[in-house]
Amino acid sequence: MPLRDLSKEELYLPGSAACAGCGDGIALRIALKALGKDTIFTVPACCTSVIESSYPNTSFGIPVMNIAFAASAACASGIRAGLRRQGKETQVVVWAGDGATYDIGVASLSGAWERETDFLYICYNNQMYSNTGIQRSGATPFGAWTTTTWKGKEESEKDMIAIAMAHHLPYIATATIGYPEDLHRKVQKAKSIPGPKYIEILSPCPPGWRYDMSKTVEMSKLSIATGVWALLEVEEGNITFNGRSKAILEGKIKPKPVEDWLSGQGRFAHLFKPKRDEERIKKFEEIIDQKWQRHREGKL
Amino acid sequence: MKLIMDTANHIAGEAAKAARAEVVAAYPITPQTTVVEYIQKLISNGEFDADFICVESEHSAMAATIGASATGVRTFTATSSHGLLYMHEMLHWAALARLPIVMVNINRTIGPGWNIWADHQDSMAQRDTGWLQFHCGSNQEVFDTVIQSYKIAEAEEIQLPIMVNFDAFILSHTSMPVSIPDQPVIDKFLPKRKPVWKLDSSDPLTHGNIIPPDPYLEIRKSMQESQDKARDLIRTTAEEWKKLTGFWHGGTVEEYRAEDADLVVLAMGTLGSEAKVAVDRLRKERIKAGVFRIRSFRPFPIDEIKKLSEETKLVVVDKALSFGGEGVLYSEVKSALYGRKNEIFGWIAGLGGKDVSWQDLVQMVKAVKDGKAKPVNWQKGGKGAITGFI
Amino acid sequence: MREIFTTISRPVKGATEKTGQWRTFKPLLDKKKCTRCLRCWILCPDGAIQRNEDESVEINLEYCKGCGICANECPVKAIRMVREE
Amino acid sequence: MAFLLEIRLHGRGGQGAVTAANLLAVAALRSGNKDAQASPFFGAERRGAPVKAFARISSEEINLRSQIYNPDLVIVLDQHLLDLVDVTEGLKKGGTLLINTKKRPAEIVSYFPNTIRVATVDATGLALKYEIKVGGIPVVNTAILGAIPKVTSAIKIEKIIEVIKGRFPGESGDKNAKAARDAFGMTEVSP
Repeated sequence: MPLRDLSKEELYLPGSAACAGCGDGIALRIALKALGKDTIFTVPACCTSVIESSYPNTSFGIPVMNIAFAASAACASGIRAGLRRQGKETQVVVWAGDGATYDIGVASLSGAWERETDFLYICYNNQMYSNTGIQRSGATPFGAWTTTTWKGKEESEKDMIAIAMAHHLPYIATATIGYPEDLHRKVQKAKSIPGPKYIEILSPCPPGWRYDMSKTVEMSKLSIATGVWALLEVEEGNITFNGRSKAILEGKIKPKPVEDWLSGQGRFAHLFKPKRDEERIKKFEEIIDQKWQRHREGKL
Repeated sequence: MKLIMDTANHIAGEAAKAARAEVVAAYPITPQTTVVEYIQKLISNGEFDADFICVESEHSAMAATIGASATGVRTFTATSSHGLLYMHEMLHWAALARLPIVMVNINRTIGPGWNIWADHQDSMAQRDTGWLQFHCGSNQEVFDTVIQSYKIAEAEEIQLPIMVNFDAFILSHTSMPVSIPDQPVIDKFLPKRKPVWKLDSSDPLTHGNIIPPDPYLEIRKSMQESQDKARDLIRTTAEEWKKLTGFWHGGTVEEYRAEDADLVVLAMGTLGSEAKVAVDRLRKERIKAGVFRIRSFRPFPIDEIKKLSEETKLVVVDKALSFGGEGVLYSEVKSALYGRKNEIFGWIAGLGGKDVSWQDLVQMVKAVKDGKAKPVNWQKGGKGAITGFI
Repeated sequence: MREIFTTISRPVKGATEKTGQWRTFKPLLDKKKCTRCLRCWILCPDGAIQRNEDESVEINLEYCKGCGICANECPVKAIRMVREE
Repeated sequence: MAFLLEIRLHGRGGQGAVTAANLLAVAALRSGNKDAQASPFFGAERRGAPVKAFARISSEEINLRSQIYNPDLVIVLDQHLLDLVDVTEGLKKGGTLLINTKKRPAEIVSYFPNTIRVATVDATGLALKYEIKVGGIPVVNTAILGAIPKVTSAIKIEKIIEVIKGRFPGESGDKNAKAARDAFGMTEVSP
């Protein structure tokens, strides 16, 4: 859908408490244009719970239920049941960070998926606990500095899409804010499908990733161009890649060097300064290469 | 009105049905399981029109209940022991969100070691969550209290969740006769919930975002005011229920032969019921004893307790302990009577399901009467009833 | 409902404040260069770029936090960041 | 004079001791008693292992919530339990022991202190006769219920039959009721 056809209605209002250059803000605006007014958000503890602004004001033009860190998917099951009792078909959406999704809330998310709650779970993934001051999460990539991985994380992130796939959801997708049309389309598609849906939006974070705040969208696009992040959809268990990721998969374009992505972020600076850490840069590249090798075999 | 003979757990399910709860979310734990099974059966048979959410934990049970309640419908859940502890975070959330959820908690102790029997350690640990907490002494009271709880919780000036407690096995798995009023009588007593706030896409509001200290304190104060107002409402609601059904359980406190008593036993749940038997025996021996069975632990019936004469000696029997402090009920009673002359004695008894019989309670009262009791005493002895105390 | 009862908040523009005051640099739009592609509009994290009927855009400096994403992403470089006076 | 009857039932997991306790409590209410309680032993039950259940019947409201230590009546659903469990533990002087056995009271009474009364009925025989089985095992709880009105006037045999038919509708109820009625006729009580 061309940008001019996207809704003019702003359901995430200007003047919020988000950091300047916040990737989540972009994700929210695009997703809410696809979702529309008849939507209820459930938000666990995460950046978004701060972005809403303080009582008695909110920056959201739709109902938002804030809930404890581990509880958002279960709360969504309850909201869905309550709405169903009243014959309402309002979209129930969880909007959660990667900490709530990958870590503390994964049990309740798995439960809601298993009982086939009709809702859309959106994880805006900034690859760390940004809200609490940049700590390591299950989504933090190998090598990244955080305030709980001072020398760089020693492990890779877990594969949340594979976890979602293990629940046989009718619709799973990844997106990133640098491709707004793609993100909008995927949210719209999810909206049209009954049952549990999962969308994960890579959402760069200037203070956490340590880059200039004007480069949030650039970072997002670079994540795709380098193959660090892939745009994909999973329907009926079939994985399809789209956009630039599809071109990379099919060998139509060569991905940019992963090092371009790493070197643009202060959180990976220790891999380059004071001395180039060849071993870990190489390991990071291998992780990405292996991922694309699997993708070419039709796997995650 | 129909008379049925059934366990308190099944009766709790009947009460949820009679109250026309619309969404039930629960996770099984012994000894609560038969509540969940029974409700599922009623729903499967088409006897109970509700949506049941089978959650993967108690934390999620309360989260789902909160979500459903926030849309404006009536909700029910049930748990016990470790399940209640696992819910703890969400209990606070439900109360601060002012959601009139009614939950049955089957009082069971805490591990390790694993022990499935009754004491009050689980619910006492939720004392400060903002929930109203009632304790029942019979299966009829479980039914009546669940119905009344919805009325109280949903009152405009209250809007707080209520935990209806009863003892594991002693009630949960024990059959007793229970009269269930006809549905139109219950519907008249308990009309459809009118939510004070709700999630509705025609009225966008954000619930629970960041709140600065000043209004936060005001909101906490309003919760305390609602708890205070509930004291009267608990009594008037019980009176209204009595007019409709003939059943009376005493509002915040059930007093039994306490008016002229020199010694009053204060206890909660089934222990308060057993104490009536002890008092009858003591009266036969010309010992003027009475019972204050505390029905409402939150709000605590401070004024009712203050009505006791300063000469009355109090025998407080706790099935829970605040380690490093003292019996929880004992502390509460002492606090209520601050500045007064009453002598107050406490017993820690019945932990982990250790039986406390009327014979035990008779011994406690006699120990106080004979000046042999210490301020704080522990139940002693071997197997079950009739154990030594001093 | 009582005035302070539970944490219910209502939607308003500028819920936090007039966040335009956060800026060090402000975007300047050269309307003559603008192709009305709307990328700046959709990529502004704060919804501070208004879209007019004719698909021209205007920057709402009351709320623009000055992140500079619009300037960075404009394909025809119609926006540049200048230091606030 | 207030009347209180405290009953303990011994069986094996799966034999229906808990159901029997419930049914006898309901029959007691319908026989004109003001209050009744029935409860399982407060613990985890395992199929085949010895289990206990309890019941109280009274002409007054029952406020007792403690366990039963000194029953007036002990009912044993399986005579083999006599080797495993001290079934007369706490049984009051003058109390009654009702046992499912082919033996006659005189054969049983010698095992126990002469301060108790013994009643016997071949409930297993009746369960086999009427083919009351679950999973191939004869279920004796309804038959033995029929013996109870023989040992206490607090419960009427008509009410036992009524309650059994209410609990097990149709043909199954008829068979169980017949077993109970036969048991009522067959029960022998020691002097």
